[in-house]
Amino acid sequence: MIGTGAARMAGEVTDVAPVIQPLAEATGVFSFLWVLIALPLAGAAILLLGGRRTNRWGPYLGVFTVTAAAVYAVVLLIGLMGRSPDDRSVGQTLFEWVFVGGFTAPVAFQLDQLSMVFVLLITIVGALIHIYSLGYMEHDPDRRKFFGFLNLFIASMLLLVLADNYLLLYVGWEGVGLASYLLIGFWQWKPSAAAAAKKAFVMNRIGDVGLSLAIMLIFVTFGTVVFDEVFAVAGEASESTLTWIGLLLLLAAAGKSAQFPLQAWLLDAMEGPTPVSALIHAATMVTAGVYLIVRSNAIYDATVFALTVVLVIGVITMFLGAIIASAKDDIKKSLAGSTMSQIGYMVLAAGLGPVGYVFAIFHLLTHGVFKANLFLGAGSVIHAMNNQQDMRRYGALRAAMMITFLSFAAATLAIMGIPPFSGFWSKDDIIHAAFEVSIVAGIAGMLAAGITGFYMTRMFTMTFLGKARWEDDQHPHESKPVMTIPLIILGIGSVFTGMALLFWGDIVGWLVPVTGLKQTPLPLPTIVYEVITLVLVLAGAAIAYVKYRKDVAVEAPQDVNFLTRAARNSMYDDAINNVLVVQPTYSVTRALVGVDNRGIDGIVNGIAAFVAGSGNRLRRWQTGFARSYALAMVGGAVLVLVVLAVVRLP
Amino acid sequence: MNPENYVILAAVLFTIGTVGVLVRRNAIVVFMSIELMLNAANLAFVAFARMQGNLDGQVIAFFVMVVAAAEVVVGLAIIVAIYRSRRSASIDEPNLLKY
Amino acid sequence: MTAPSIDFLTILPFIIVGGAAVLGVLVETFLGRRARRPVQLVLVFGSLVAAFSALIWQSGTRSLEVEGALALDGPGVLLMGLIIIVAFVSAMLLAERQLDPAGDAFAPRASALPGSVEERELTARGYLQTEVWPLFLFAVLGMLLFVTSTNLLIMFVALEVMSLPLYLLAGMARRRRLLSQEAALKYFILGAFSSAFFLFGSALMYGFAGSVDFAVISDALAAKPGETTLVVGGVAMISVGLLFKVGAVPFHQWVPDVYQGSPAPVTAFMAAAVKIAAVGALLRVYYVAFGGLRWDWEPLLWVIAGLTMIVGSLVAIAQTDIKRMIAYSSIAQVGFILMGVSSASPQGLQAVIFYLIAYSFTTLGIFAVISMVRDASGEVTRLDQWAGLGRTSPVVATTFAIFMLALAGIPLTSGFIAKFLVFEAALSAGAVALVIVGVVASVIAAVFYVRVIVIMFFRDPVEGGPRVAVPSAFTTLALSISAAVTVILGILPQPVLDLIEQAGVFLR
Amino acid sequence: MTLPLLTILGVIPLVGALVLLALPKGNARLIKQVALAFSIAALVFTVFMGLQFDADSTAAFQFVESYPWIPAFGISYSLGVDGIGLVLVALATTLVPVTILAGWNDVEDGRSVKGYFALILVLETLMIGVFSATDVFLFYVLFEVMLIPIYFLIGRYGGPNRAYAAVKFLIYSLVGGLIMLAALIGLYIVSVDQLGQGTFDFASLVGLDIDPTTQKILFLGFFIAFAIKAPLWPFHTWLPDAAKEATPATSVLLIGVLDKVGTFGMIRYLLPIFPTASEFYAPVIIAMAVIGIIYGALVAFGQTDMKRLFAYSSMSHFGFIALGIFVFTSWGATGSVVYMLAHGLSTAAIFLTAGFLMQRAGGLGAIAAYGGVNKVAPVLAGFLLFATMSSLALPGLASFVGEFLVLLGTFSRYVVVGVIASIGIVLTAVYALRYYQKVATGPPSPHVEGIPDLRGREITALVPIVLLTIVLGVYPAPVFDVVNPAVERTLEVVGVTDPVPTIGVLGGEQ
Repeated sequence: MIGTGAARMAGEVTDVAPVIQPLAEATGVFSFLWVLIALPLAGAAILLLGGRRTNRWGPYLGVFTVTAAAVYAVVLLIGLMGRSPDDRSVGQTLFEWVFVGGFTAPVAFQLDQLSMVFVLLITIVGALIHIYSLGYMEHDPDRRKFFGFLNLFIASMLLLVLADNYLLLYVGWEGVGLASYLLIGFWQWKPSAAAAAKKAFVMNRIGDVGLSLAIMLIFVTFGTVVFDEVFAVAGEASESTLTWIGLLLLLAAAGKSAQFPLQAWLLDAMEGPTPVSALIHAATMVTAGVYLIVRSNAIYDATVFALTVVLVIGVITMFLGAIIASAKDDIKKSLAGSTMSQIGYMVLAAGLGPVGYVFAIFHLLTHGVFKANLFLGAGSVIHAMNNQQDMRRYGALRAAMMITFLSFAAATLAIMGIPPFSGFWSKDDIIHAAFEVSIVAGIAGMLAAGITGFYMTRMFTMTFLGKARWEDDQHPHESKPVMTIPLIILGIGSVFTGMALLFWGDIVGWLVPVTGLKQTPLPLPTIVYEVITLVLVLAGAAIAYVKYRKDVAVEAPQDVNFLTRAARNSMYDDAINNVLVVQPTYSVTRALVGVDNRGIDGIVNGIAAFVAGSGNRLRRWQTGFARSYALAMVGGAVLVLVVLAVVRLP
Repeated sequence: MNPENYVILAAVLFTIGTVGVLVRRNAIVVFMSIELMLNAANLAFVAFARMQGNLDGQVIAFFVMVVAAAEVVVGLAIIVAIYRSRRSASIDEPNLLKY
Repeated sequence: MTAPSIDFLTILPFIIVGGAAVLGVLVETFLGRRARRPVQLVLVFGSLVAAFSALIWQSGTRSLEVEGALALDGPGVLLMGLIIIVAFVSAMLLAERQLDPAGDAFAPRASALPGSVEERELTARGYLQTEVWPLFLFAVLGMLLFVTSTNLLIMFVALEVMSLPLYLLAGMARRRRLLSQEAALKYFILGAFSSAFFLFGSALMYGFAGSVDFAVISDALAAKPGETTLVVGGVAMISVGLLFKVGAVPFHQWVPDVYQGSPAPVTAFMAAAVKIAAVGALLRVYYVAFGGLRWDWEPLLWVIAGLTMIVGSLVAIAQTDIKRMIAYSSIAQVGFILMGVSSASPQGLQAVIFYLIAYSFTTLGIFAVISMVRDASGEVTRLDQWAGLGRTSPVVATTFAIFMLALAGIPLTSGFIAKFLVFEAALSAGAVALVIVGVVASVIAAVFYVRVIVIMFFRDPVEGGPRVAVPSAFTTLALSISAAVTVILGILPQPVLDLIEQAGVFLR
Repeated sequence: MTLPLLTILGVIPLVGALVLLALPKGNARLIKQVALAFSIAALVFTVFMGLQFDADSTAAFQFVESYPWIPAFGISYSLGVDGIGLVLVALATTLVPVTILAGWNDVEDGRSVKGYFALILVLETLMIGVFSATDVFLFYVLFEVMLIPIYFLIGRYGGPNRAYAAVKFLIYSLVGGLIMLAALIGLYIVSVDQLGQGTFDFASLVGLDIDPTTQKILFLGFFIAFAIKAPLWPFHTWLPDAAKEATPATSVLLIGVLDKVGTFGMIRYLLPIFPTASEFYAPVIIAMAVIGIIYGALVAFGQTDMKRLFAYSSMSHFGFIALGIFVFTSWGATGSVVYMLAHGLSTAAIFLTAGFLMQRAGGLGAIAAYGGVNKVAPVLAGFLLFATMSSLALPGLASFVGEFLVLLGTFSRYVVVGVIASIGIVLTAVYALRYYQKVATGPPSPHVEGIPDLRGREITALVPIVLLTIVLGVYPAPVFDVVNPAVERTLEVVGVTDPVPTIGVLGGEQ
């Protein structure tokens, strides 16, 4: 087994380059690859177009399509495992989509090791979230639509990870944007929800521009946008071109994955129903950026600069998110901060190049499970607390909600990276890999892990432990089985996913043909790094526990330090965007509207007024006196004479 | 005598006629000024006929006289009609049509 | 000395029209009041039909007649035919007596004081003025001569024969007689003034060439290129006379006043037929007599054409009276015609003739409609009173809109083909700047044509606004002919283009 | 002798208009049904023709017919379509029945119902003609005559300030038209000089060898007309007024189809006839287009009236279309054609949905008057959202295919321009979503309270638009099949080839 801690400890040097696997024709179990996407898409179509007729059974159909997709995904996995490790790329071309001149982009899918794990994550976690939503959205009058949107989300995400070319990926990419827009703004009668949805879409669009430009640059450079064809010749392009492509792809990833500086939408996105947050943060949307970077590894491998930028962005976001998570009192916003931070880890890992790609994906998978767990748990709490999201109003919920408490605890330990919970395996691998490349990155990873310990313990303590700080009329109770069963499953997942993937699933070996892997021995035994990390995490946890165990003010204290205040304001991201982008745009718009109305249209109307005015002035010459007419004629005669004479003179 | 002088005289008469049209108010006088212009042309025709040595110009003069006479008939009729309805022969007075 | 040989058959159209005019005078003298109108109508329509038939019968010959005084050449015959047809349609408008409850468009007795007891009495007894018919025929005769004369003298006489009756006709409106008389006075004074210029210019040309014959003048211009004073003076003053008649800027100021003051049918006749005759004469003088001087007068015509288009269009925008607006528009149209003239090429000649055909019928139609829109006091020409006409009388309003679009030069109307032809001629002659001015003027002009449509169709009808009176067959027919020509020439211009092409160029 | 299919197609709606005029005034329902029947007949006939169209043919034009019209000037009545013309004809015949259905109750206050639908049908005839004319004179005639029905549609059936808007539209257009007329005549004169016999035949004019200076002058004449029609910045200010005042159905035909004549003219006439001048002016036009994209989007963002917003958004989109044409790549040009099609559809979606909404709220145009439609009329809001997405070129919808290809074409030649134009993608999202947010989300506004949801007729009008938008977004192959050859021919005439990838798998083949 390559790439594991054991191998690293043994001081082995690993250097496996990614291979372009031959694209096998989709036959046998793979022949219905397209069904994977078609299932949730059909579900979405039926639910959204069917109207009220489907109200009664619609949600169940929504659950069914995704569950069926999950089952098929498992079948596919089995099928894929049956192939040799270097021949696990299966392609299916449906039809030519865009073909002009030398440009072609088919509607074609590619299932390989990387997309397979994403498909599994998306469909399985997605299915759990769907099931959970049956309970969570039980009383919402529009829940049919909700399931329609969820299905659309899943379909788009599957398209994103299964596309075999960048342009088709782009369709899924924006489809995810659309679905998230719909879901974040699901309660759109709330102006804040509608605004948050718009914000998410627009910030995503900024990233999309990056993707769109990247696709163009890829085509202009390589003459194709099909993954395998591009990657086959990626190394031949000039480094500057590759750097540009890499940076543009990073911009795209930053938009989708809420990385600095496009992170501002993520916290607002908490306006959506909680299952949506779970879906966005765990299984879909935000993972897309990481997918894009890892998928494009052939490009990044050839450009150190772009990789470094990826790394830096990951580190910045990792801290930003962690700090924000530490200060937010809203449970969902705090979780959102944690997502930012965890995705920061993955981007950091991806920024390490071949050293880290695998671990980025590994962490993505474990995170997918425990973050879904956390969000669904939070949703369960919120549900129980009559939509109260302020953790200062929680406390002592353990007794009331045992299942939620336990599963949340499992997920909390997982995200903190406590062994042997799943997060430990993936996060430690990232930290190790980071130290291989740069001590700074490694230390950053450790520190962020410490902060993770702090904010997760803070959240956990404020919610489940300590004293009850509930508002009146609160009678928290455990949620219904339809919600708790997914929690239980995810809770178990939070414990075991890491180990299962690493030891039983050989996630590293599985992914290496796609991503490649480089490993060099670290100067110190890996256990040293692990211990240091663990100490930091526990220290953070201890501080939080001590601080929040007992006296938590119901009103957030105002006499806090600058960092806390900044973190409460999400590091002033809105204010900064406002000053740098929004306000200038408004000003320019106002100016341009003025230019248009008074300037351009003013000129047009001015010409018209001038013409009319000239007419009126000339009209005055027509005095009505015959003698003045005669005078004009004499003047005319003179004019004629002069013109004739002038012409004749030379 | 040099026939060119007659041409110059014709030009002077024509100018006087033109100025008359421009400065006089009475329709009859304006009309007379126009007749003066026509006759200036006649004089020019006759003078040129002399210079050219053919008779065309003189014949033309006769034609013009007849035409002028016809013009007088029409012109006076109109002026008289205006005078009757407006009690004035001023050419500036009918000034309803303008701009 | 032998008597001049005259082939009377070839000049039959002139004889018929002239004879009918004289007969008309006799009818006025000898027939009883009741009988006059039918007889006059028979005379007018009969003579026009006869003259046209004679013209067609003789159209095979292309010759100079009456010792070279009249040119029955292709363009001459074509213009004569056009004048006769236009006169025929105009006569139908003049003959209308159903629109005004009191009778036709003319005062019962021109000598009666406006608003006097005498006039009221005559009106009450249903007196109709029939002297207009001989006058009308004399004017037609003058026009026919005007476009065929080949020397300045005949041209002058034709000018007067054409103009004098028109001066009178202008002053004979039944309604608003003060305006009508004012129009007559202004028209007369300024017309006479301009013909004096024409005459003096002719004298100067005679002094230069020793003859008033176009061919001789042309030869002399070729023979004596150095001579300046007489030539420039002559050309200038003759131009003044002719440009006055066509109504070019700055000799245009009579046009709006006269068009507005005259009865609508007379205005129609003037605007259509006089324009044909005057442009025809202008073409002949410039192309035949001054053909050798084209490098001199081309710039002159550019300047005049440009001024005419721009000033006409600009001032038209500011008008509130439909007749005045059409008057200014006709000035602007003259600018386009002069643009065609200025190209000094066979193409230009053809373009101008086509333009005249298109323009004259459109104009006739416009005035036919104007004569129909009335209230109790007579024609209603205030533009804002026309609001909502498209709602109350859709057919008439639509017809009028078609005329407006034709004048604006919108495709599928005769006006577009006409504009296309003159632009083409001018561009072929290299007058790029003039074409640009033409484009600008067209745009400005479109504003007020379009405004009429706005008023008629996009506004709601006004309280107590005018009605479209139900006309007799005369006006209906005239209107139908005009509309048909306007549309057909726009869609299928080729036969007419062929006709003009066959007519060829002026003989000299 | 084959049947003159294009003429028959064009005559169908014209006959419909005449039949309408003959119907009794009182029976509005019958009038509408007859109008709809004829427009659908034309659509069916178009589909029939589309099936007959041979995508692999080497002929420049198909369904060709030609009869002398004004032989004195070498003018003939010649029709024929290439792929570009075909898809635009199809766009026209598709949108007309949709607008008739959507505009069913546009005329209710005593104005002539007959007139409204007859004008729409006449317009359809002219639109079919203008996209299939192969004689430049005929094209010009139809180009100009088209103004008249639209002028009446705006001026007679529009909003309170309709007369101003109609006149502004007409005069603006006439400015362009007359300048173009001058240039057209200039072109004719060149043909006289070179061929001895003047002609307006498209193919012959393409064959002319016009000297560069003349080309540059004549090009300008045509271009200004097209730029006003399209409209490109800064010739656009007629559009907001016209769009605001016209009925939604009129706006759809005006912006969705008619204005395409401008961009159609650029690709059909400017490029092949004036190749040198096209390349000479390309930088200027590209600058105008890019300014238009950004400027239009920003100004759209600043609008308070929804129809004015759509107008500026269209202007921004026209920037994309023009951009695609003047970067001289097959991607750009094909993208432009697809974009024309897509924009026609998305214009229909956005104007009709807004129109349905406005009709329910007493005709208010101010965005601020609305809110919360989603709560009150979810189906309407759903279509509003679809229209918004179509307008912001969501992948999977037709507009995306066009937009991406245009940007790709641009980027492949002028990287910086491509990048700047791409900013438009974000700005479009900003104003489009702001519109949807203000109108459809939040608590229902007083004007929206209690409005009924869409009726069957209205849904029927919208569904074909939605379906086509999706189908063309997902499976645009039929369009590419017919458009690609036409674009290739055009670019061949101009004498440009696509940029070759720096390295790459296809590098060797090109």
